[in-house]
Amino acid sequence: MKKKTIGTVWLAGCSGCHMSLLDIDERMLEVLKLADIVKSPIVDGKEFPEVDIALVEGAVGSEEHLDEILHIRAKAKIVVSFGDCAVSGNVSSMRNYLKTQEVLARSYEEAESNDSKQIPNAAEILSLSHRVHPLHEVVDIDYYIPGCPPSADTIFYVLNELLNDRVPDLAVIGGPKHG
Amino acid sequence: MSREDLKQMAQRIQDDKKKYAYTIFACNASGCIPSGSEAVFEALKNCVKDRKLEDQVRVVSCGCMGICAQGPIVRVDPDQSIYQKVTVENAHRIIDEHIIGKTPVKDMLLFSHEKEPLINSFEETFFKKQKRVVLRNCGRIDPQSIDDYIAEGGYQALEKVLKRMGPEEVIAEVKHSRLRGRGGAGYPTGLKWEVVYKYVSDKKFVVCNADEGDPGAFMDRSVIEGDPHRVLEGMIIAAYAVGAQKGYVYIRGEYATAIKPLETAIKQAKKNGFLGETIMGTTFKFDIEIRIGAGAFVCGEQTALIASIEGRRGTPRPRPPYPAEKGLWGYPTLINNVETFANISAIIVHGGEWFCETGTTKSTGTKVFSLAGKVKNTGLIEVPMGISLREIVYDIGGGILDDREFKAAQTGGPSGGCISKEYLDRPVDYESLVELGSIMGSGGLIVMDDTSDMVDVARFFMEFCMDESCGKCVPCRVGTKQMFDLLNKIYIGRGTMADLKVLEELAIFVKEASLCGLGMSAPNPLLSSLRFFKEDFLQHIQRNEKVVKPLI
Amino acid sequence: MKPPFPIEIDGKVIQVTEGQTVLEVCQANGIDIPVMCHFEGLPDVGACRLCLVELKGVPKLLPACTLRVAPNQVINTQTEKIKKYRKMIVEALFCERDHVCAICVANGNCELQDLAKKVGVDHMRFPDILQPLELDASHPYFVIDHNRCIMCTRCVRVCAEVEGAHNFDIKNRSYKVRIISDFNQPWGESKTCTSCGKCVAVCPVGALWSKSSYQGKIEKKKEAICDLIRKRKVNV
Amino acid sequence: MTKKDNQKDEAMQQLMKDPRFKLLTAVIKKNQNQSDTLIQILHQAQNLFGYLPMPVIKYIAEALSLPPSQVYGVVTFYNFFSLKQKGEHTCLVCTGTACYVKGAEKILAAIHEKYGIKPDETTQDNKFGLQIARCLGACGLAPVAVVDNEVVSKVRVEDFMPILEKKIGGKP
Repeated sequence: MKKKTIGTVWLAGCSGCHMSLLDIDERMLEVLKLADIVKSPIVDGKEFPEVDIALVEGAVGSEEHLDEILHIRAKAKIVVSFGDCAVSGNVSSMRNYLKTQEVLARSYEEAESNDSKQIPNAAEILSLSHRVHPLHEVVDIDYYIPGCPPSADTIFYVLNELLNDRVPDLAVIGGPKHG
Repeated sequence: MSREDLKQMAQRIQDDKKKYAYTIFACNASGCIPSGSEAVFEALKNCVKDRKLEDQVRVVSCGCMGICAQGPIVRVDPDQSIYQKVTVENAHRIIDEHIIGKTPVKDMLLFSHEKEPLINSFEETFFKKQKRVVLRNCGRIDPQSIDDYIAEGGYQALEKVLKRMGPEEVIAEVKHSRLRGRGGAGYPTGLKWEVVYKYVSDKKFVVCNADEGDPGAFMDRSVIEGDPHRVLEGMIIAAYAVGAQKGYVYIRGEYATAIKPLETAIKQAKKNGFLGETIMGTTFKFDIEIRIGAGAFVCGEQTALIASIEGRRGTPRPRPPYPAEKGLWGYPTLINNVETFANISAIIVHGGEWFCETGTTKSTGTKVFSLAGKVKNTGLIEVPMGISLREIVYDIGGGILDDREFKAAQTGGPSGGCISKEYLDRPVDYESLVELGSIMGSGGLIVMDDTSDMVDVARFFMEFCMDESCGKCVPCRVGTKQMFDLLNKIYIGRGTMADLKVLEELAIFVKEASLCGLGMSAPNPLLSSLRFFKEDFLQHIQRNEKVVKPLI
Repeated sequence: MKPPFPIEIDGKVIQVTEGQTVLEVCQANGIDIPVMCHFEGLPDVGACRLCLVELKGVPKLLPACTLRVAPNQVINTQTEKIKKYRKMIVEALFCERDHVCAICVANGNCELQDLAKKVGVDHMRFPDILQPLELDASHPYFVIDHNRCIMCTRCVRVCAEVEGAHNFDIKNRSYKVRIISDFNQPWGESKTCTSCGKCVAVCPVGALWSKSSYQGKIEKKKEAICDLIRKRKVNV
Repeated sequence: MTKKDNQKDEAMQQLMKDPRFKLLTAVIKKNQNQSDTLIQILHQAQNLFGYLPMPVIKYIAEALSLPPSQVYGVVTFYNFFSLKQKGEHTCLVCTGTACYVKGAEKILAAIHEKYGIKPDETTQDNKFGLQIARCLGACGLAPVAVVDNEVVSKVRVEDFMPILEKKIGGKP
């Protein structure tokens, strides 16, 4: 069997899902037998390349995220919505109930911990969209791994199935657990 | 009171009326009131007084004659001349020219039953294909006068039932007529009565459902406004048949113009011994109370209606148990619609066999429709079951306004569907309409022309159902909101094919998983629009084709 | 005691007695039917539609919680259609209000979360309705967060039927329905609430909790309430 | 008793001095304080007061021995009952199917443009309130509106707005 390629990315998320990915510990070696991780925030690499499997953490919360997920969808054979933010918006989407400016003001101007009392305004900083969307509202998704974060066992199960050309079924490991 | 007494009474009242050379019927139903009919009625009365004709001319404020768009309508009997758009200014001409001068006022005539002058072909069209059973007295008697009703043979059915028929015979006769519930679902009325009759209970109730909540429907109101005693008589007969002691009329709060005549009618019926302790001298007792609804479409649903009469939030509960077993305060309860009750006296008097002569095998009798929307002759009509939509729209309705193209006919209101022009020749009966994804409903019939956007229409009805959902069960509460949001998204041009798919899936889910009739039928307008007018949806979506995925 | 008679559920013949609900029969015979608005001992309302079953000869689906057994019934509880609708109901509940498991007091101890797991909802296809709602912390001991409420009305029923206080009821209709306290007042100002905490105990999700609990650490004493109702019925 | 309770009692005291209060008690008495007549009593109360002020609701709940939340739940369930005072002048636009098909939306849009209010809203000076009805049952005359209890039928936007202005005066 030809060795597969995996790419991972985080959008509007906290990187917790990636931490949980690292928690698969020594089982990472089994994954690496079957696939190379060619792009990830935890390895190096610039543009998202063509991959067999893309694990996408986080929701779509800015124009840049939108561009990125569209790009990934075009490059990846399988897109996995990875973690609650990607699956349902989760904490990232809680600002949907508020106006973007209110959120920024509370975080930067009113927050006691911020001495500058200024909303940062540099070109390289992401521009927040007024609504946060889970991934499937923006592109077609092949598989979902809910969880905040998903457990390492769940992540390994799904990866292992996909790498062995099987269809993962979360019911086998007790069903999809949100939160 | 015996049969002879009643007949004599009818004769006496008729004789009384004969002393008048003319009777002027001024329509004062809610279709004509907005056109100023109340003032016209006063003007006519004053004019008769002025000309000192009170002994010869009787001016009657009456119920709907059906031709609402041409109102205010005034009819002069015995000539049967119908005047349209009568105003306070020209009302005197009817007295001066027609009654004193003996020449009908040609330029005000809608049409005349005398062969000439036939001003237009109204007679040949609007009335020719109608058959009036329920509306027989509507516009022909003074609804505030029990004498008028008795003179037309009223309460003779009740007399027959009380004196010469047992409850089982009454039920057999109704079963024989194959009358089906006129409220929408079309459940056989006789069977319903039989079920309530068979439950043994020391208390039973009869409820008349006059919570006509469909937007675009005003049949029940017109019947109550125009001939309230007919409805009461039907209820009293039903009470006798099922063994009930107490009845309620649950009527919309918006129907102030119908509540009044109904109150008067109940008072009169009590005074004349048709309601109360010893009805018509027998041991049968029955009383009717009015309960005024407060604006909730869902209260047309039987179990919600019961909750509302009991003074609670009008939320339905799962059936079984059916109201026939456990209804008001847990007692067996018969609930029928206004029009259903209004059919009863005719069935008793003429027999079930006679009733079956009209209509189709499975849908017997007539149906009252309120014809509205983009047709020339809007108004209240009563047609034999099985008539084609084309006959209703083109013959009775006179065709589409401005001679535009017919696009759809909507029946059954928010629970029904839109029927496209391919099916104009299908008969209008319970089964055919269901086949076409619509329902008979209570009888609203709205005609749409080619300027109507069916996505907008579907959205309109979905918004209605969403607002009117009682919020109890999950599929209806959340599903109607989701479907409305999706329809809105498609309507404003941001929808995708994926949205359309989810929309269809949701529609079937809400239809099958909801608790009550409201939820089960809420997707009907959408599903029928998707079935017959998918093009309209695709057009909206294609506008969005270039955008990959929507909105950030 | 009335004589038992047989009915068929999922191909199995089961002996039942008059007066039992189909749900009771299923629960006693190890047939798993998900429930949400049902709570043992409280009057059933048939509102959540999760326990819908197919009864042969009846075109519509019926809720097992209010369906009484009758001779010759043939019932199916696990058809593809029913499974699909169960999933859709859970999806509908998730998108109706703001259900963020990660920050919820009931995380890990939530009937909605468990239900998603059980029926296999891995994502919600419908967009969030996005209705920002209030959190009422005016009561000295308890909090009600309407954002997490799924309108199962268990609290309304337990308060009215078991405690007898009838502090809670429902206002409005359609998707705008909300649990209210007295005249739509802050809970802390209620004149009828006895602070008994039964509502908190029966809440399936994290909408009602006591102020001593925090994320993922809610304590629900459902069994205690079931027990209480059972004992009372015996005494009556 | 807290300060808030006192204020509430004042509202109740105020109500008891209102001449309409006597009529309300008579209505309740006529219905023999039966809890199932709640909706009928609310109807009468709204006829008397024009809307349902909180003290009135509280009084009714007490008189019928009903739980407060249940009464409030009923009031908010039905469209007919209003917790808010309606405007001095009112305009009720029918949005039933026939009226919708014949352009009721246009009238609502015109009113919004001129007075800045949407259905169920009242202008800031409380002079003019806009409502919608699901169907007035005058479908033969669609579209229909009711301005201060007077029915205007077959309304066209261009004819209707002057009628409305005449009734309630120009821009508030």
